[in-house]
Amino acid sequence: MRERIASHFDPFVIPFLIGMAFVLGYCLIAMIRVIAQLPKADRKRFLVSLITPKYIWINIRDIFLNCLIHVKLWKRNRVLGFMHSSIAFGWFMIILLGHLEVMLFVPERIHLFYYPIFFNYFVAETESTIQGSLLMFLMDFFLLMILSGIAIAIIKRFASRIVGMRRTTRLSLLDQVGLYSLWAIFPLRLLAESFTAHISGGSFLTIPTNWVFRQFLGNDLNALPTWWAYSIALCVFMCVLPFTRYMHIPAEMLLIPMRNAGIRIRHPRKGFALLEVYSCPGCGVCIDACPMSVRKANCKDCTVYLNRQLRRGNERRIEEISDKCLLCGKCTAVCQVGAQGPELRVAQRERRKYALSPSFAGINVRPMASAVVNGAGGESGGVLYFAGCMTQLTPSIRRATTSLLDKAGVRWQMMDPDGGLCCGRPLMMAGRSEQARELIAKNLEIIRASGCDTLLLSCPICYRIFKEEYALEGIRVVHHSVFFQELIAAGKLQVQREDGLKLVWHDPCELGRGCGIYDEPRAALAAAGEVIEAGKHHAESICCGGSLGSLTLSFEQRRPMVQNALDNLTVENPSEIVTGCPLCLATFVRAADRPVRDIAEVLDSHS
Amino acid sequence: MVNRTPVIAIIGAGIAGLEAARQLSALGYKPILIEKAPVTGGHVAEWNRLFPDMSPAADLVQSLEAQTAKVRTMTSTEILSINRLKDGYSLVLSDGNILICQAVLFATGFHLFDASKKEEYGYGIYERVITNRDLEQWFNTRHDARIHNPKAMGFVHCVGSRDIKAGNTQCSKVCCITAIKQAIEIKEEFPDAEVYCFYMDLRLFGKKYEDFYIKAQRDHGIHFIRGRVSEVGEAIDGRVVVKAEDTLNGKPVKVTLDLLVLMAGIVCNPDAQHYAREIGVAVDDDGFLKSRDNVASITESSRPGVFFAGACTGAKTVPETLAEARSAALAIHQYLSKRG
Amino acid sequence: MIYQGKQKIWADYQKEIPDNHWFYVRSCIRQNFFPASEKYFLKICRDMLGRDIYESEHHTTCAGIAYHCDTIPQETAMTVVARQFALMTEAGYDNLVTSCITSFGNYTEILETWREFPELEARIREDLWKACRREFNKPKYVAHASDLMYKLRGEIAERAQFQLVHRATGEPLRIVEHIGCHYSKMFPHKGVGGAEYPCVLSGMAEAWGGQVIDYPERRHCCGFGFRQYFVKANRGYSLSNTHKKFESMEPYHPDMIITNCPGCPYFLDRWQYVISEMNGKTYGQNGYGIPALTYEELAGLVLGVDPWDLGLQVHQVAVEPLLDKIGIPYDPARKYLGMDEKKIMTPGLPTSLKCC
Amino acid sequence: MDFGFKLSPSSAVNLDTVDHARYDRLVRLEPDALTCIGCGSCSATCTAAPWSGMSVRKVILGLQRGRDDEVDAMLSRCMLCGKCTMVCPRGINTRHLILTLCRLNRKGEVVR
Repeated sequence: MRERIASHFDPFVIPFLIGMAFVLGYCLIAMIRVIAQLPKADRKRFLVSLITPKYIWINIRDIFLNCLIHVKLWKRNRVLGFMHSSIAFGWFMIILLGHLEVMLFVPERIHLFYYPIFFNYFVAETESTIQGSLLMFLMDFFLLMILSGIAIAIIKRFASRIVGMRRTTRLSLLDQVGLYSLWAIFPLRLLAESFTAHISGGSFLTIPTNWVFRQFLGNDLNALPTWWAYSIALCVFMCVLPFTRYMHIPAEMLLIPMRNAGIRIRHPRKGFALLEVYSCPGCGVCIDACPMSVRKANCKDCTVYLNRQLRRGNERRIEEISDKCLLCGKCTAVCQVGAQGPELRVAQRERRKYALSPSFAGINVRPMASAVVNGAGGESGGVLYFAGCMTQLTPSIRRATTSLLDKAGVRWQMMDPDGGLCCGRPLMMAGRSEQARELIAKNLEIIRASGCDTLLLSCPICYRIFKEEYALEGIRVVHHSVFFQELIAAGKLQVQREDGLKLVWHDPCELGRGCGIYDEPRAALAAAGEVIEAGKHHAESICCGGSLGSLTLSFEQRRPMVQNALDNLTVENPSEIVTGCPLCLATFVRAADRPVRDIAEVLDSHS
Repeated sequence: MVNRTPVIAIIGAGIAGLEAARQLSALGYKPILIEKAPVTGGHVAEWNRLFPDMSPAADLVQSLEAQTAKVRTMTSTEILSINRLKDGYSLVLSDGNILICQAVLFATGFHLFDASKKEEYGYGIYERVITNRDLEQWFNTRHDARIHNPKAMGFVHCVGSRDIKAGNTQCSKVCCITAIKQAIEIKEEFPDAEVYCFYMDLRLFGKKYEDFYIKAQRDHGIHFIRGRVSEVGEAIDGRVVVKAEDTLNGKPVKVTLDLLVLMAGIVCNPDAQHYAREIGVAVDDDGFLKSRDNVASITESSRPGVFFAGACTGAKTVPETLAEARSAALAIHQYLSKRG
Repeated sequence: MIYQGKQKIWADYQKEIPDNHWFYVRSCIRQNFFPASEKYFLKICRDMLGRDIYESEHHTTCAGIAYHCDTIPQETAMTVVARQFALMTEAGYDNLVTSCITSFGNYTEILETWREFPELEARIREDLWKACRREFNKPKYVAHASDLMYKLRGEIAERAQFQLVHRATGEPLRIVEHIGCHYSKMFPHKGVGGAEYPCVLSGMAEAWGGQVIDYPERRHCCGFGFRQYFVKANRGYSLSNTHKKFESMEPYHPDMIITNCPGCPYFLDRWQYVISEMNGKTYGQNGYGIPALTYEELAGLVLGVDPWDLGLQVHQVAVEPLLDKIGIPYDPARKYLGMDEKKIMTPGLPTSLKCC
Repeated sequence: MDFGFKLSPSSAVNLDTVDHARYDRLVRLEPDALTCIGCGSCSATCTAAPWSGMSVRKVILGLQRGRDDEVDAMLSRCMLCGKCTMVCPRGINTRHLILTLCRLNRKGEVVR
């Protein structure tokens, strides 16, 4: 063990120091900015969470699992998982071990930032001690791990299909600089350590390479340029990092505790939204996931590109991407960092200025309210069934639902027998939440007047907003699929199972990903027939393509999306497609090659 | 009669007459085409392009003429009278000949409604009011002083059609699509012109007609106003002021136009009515010749040996007319074969 | 405008107008509006052109106004008209000539209705007999007085003292003709020249040297419209109609308007004043209005009758500029003298509309 | 002078002078609007129609006829429920058309 450089310094560390100073400074300022941009209540909440022991533990665990190990990615794609975790975790370990070495061998140099990074240049270590050989072994081990990850990354870049990705993002120029410098860092480190191994020691990787190099480059002077190159590669990477997708590395470490603290997007461009944008690693998993991507032209409208355009401030494209999206939430479901594509888009829509804003304050709901009061006949409790706008275009759902309610002997009445007001969710999706609130207030008046204890919805679009935005304390808001499942389970509804009936359940976006309801409809359907799964299902189900979320997609543009969703549903050749959303139903019916029915219709015809 | 080739007189050498002559020749007969005008081809010969493929009308006429080159065709020949014989008909022709025939095919076509009868539209009074035929001829000749870089133009549908006051309650069938075709052609020629179509109903029943309509709306921004033009006046600069009710809006509209095209409807050729009466063939209450049956035997009259093809029984499109001509040829063949 | 096209239409709409022997029925309102018109119609026909025109002091309204105001059923109007026919029959005439356009329309409409529904005619005959023990023959010819004047236009032209030309320039005067709605809009074949391009007035104007101008709103109603004027709440509607016509004819700078209906000259004349008071707009030259004359007044002027004898002083719009244009002499001092040569009152002057 | 009655404005739409700047802008942004055939499906299904008279058909037509006040009154009652888009036989994205219109001022400019 000896220090090789008496001055403990060599000029080649300067690039690294510049890069390090820049990136740390940048991230610090960015972090302060993001936190400062949060609304006051959110900021307080976040800062409190940082010192709450429960959150500290969750945050550390999440950061470790997500940022270093990439657990989500492992679940999704092992090759990609390995690639990412080998680089992230390997690099983390190398840095950690570097510090360990410094602390163990030259604790007096711990204040020098560059010492742990360039340890082998400054300190010659002997492998004869167990301590030393173990550390050197681990160093080589993690370096090899990183290099294997880098190798996969290179393969992925040129042939993404090999690693199981149909499409990957197209990189901007700076992203390319970042990428190539990142690729360069570790081979250069290997070279540097290899050239230095016969002096400073090495292990199973560096010693053989050292030996190979010495056969034809037998000059110690070769070592210094490689250390320079290694340092410069680090410098380049760190200097471009804030301007590339690699910004997700520091951003995500802030995003995780913020999300754990329950912070939501409040401003389209500031605070949490800004952090989410920077947390996007640009991996492009959302491209394949996005239902719009069946049209090649729409690949550029996925969340990864929204984040990129938000960084660039390209307003035209931001608007285009924000308005086109179906808001199905699939990108969030597959996203490694959990970027909320739909919420981010709705926030952009919210920001829009209008010359004319609707107003519903003048609607007189008294006739509708008194109708439900009369309908209740002086009794409180009972079910109030709100069919909603879309169900009026699919009267079969309403008929089946009311028929089932009668069969189960439930006391019920319609909230909108002759059409009612819209629930407000479509306005919310269009970014007009202020106007939606006016409708919410009006609908609340009617619901409260009815004295019901359960509000039944056959439309997941309505269901979601009634659940999330309506102040309905004391009233249970339930989707009909759940309600009927309970009635079946309680034996109040007798459903005959039909042999040979193969039903596939289409998870409507608003019901599944939106409200987390996956199992009840399947359980209810199982009473009527055999439930089989679609190619992609549960959180990864594919939007029907009819979503109200998209503002701009035309009927023609949606057609291939509908077909793709249907293809996914019919993988196992079901005899019938079943859904729980009138909009999905209306969308599928037009294009399906087999019967499509609402869950209520299926249950009604089997009871 | 036996062993002698029967004589078939075809009255009118428009596309119906030519096509029937072609088919009858192919069946081994020697039909005789009698045409009042100096040339064959009828109305279609005066038209420029045909919907829905925008194929040149001249191509169709020339092809039919080429295929009937060997058929005896008497142009500039009028029928002075037509008489019934024991087993045929005799036609007294304006060239002094008398033609004895075993079968007569009415391919007399239609007359374009005289747009000046709709006085409120001012055809023949206002310089800038023309008819569909005038416009079609302009497409052919590009020679009409009235059509000079119009900034605003209008088409009035149903001029003399579906109009009890004009004596024709029938739909002329082809005007809607013709108006849209002509409006598109005008827009292609003068892209900056505002073009308005005033219609009562749009009857775009045929193959690809609706595509024309969508194209007119979407690609050319042609304005369709549901409402019949009530009156046309002349402004001080010679342009025409058109008034109508925009019935979908429930409000009267007024617009000043550089050119107004009247979509003159289709009425029966009065000569055909005259000949029909001479030999006791019924004229229907719509003014067209009456078929034996409007469903199953539209090409046959109530008289043996008298057949119909094309617009003499009602407004027809070109493909319908051609199909009917073929059908009539077959009906004549069956009739003559049965007679032996 | 293709003149030959109009001529072609005129050829289609010529009606037979007997030359002589007419039973004349007056208008209810014209005598109040333009009292000299009917007088001069008779004077010109009888005294100047030597025609036999009979007038009965027993005749009443034709009930057309009440009918068009929806205050009486048509059967009532028919019975009143039947009495008129009875008077004509009793006087030994077959030809009925009416001074009023609405009467003309009313008579024509009733005769056409009887033609379609003979049982109705029988009932009216019975009703008339019950009511006043009278019987009638239907007239052989029904004409409006302007039809007769149209028929006589050539004779008048021969006797004309003045031509409808601008004396200074020799240019024909630019004349707007306005036909009463009930003249031929209901039955185009009953009007000379039909409904679209009636030539009853334009024929006179052209025969007497003028030039008729055709403007987009030429067909439009003067705005009277009975109920629209009689009910004050609707009067703005009446005015707006007239306004529309003036706006449409304005660019043509007409020298005068001639009409053949009782209401039209009145509204085309008086509303010019009202419009000028409302929005300060005048339509004639130099702040004057456009004189709106009856065809009888015009015939009188052409024949050299003194303008004040023709009653032109009762027009709201001053006629002096027009008289000057044609070169008709007049004595300004006599304008407001009565028949007895004593001064009748002089009207107050409008705010905007220039009057002499 | 007060006559007790006034000149009433013409109810006729003069297409020569009508201001359709907003419509022109709309059809540039939403060319599908041109293909409206006035069938009224949108109005018939409209959630807001029963109590507000909202009708996309009338909106499209009203813009062409310069009836902006009526158009705005109707637009300000739309709940964006999307039923009209579902039923339009010409496949017009009526929902986005409404949103686009709400962004245009009377002169047809997109408000920023």
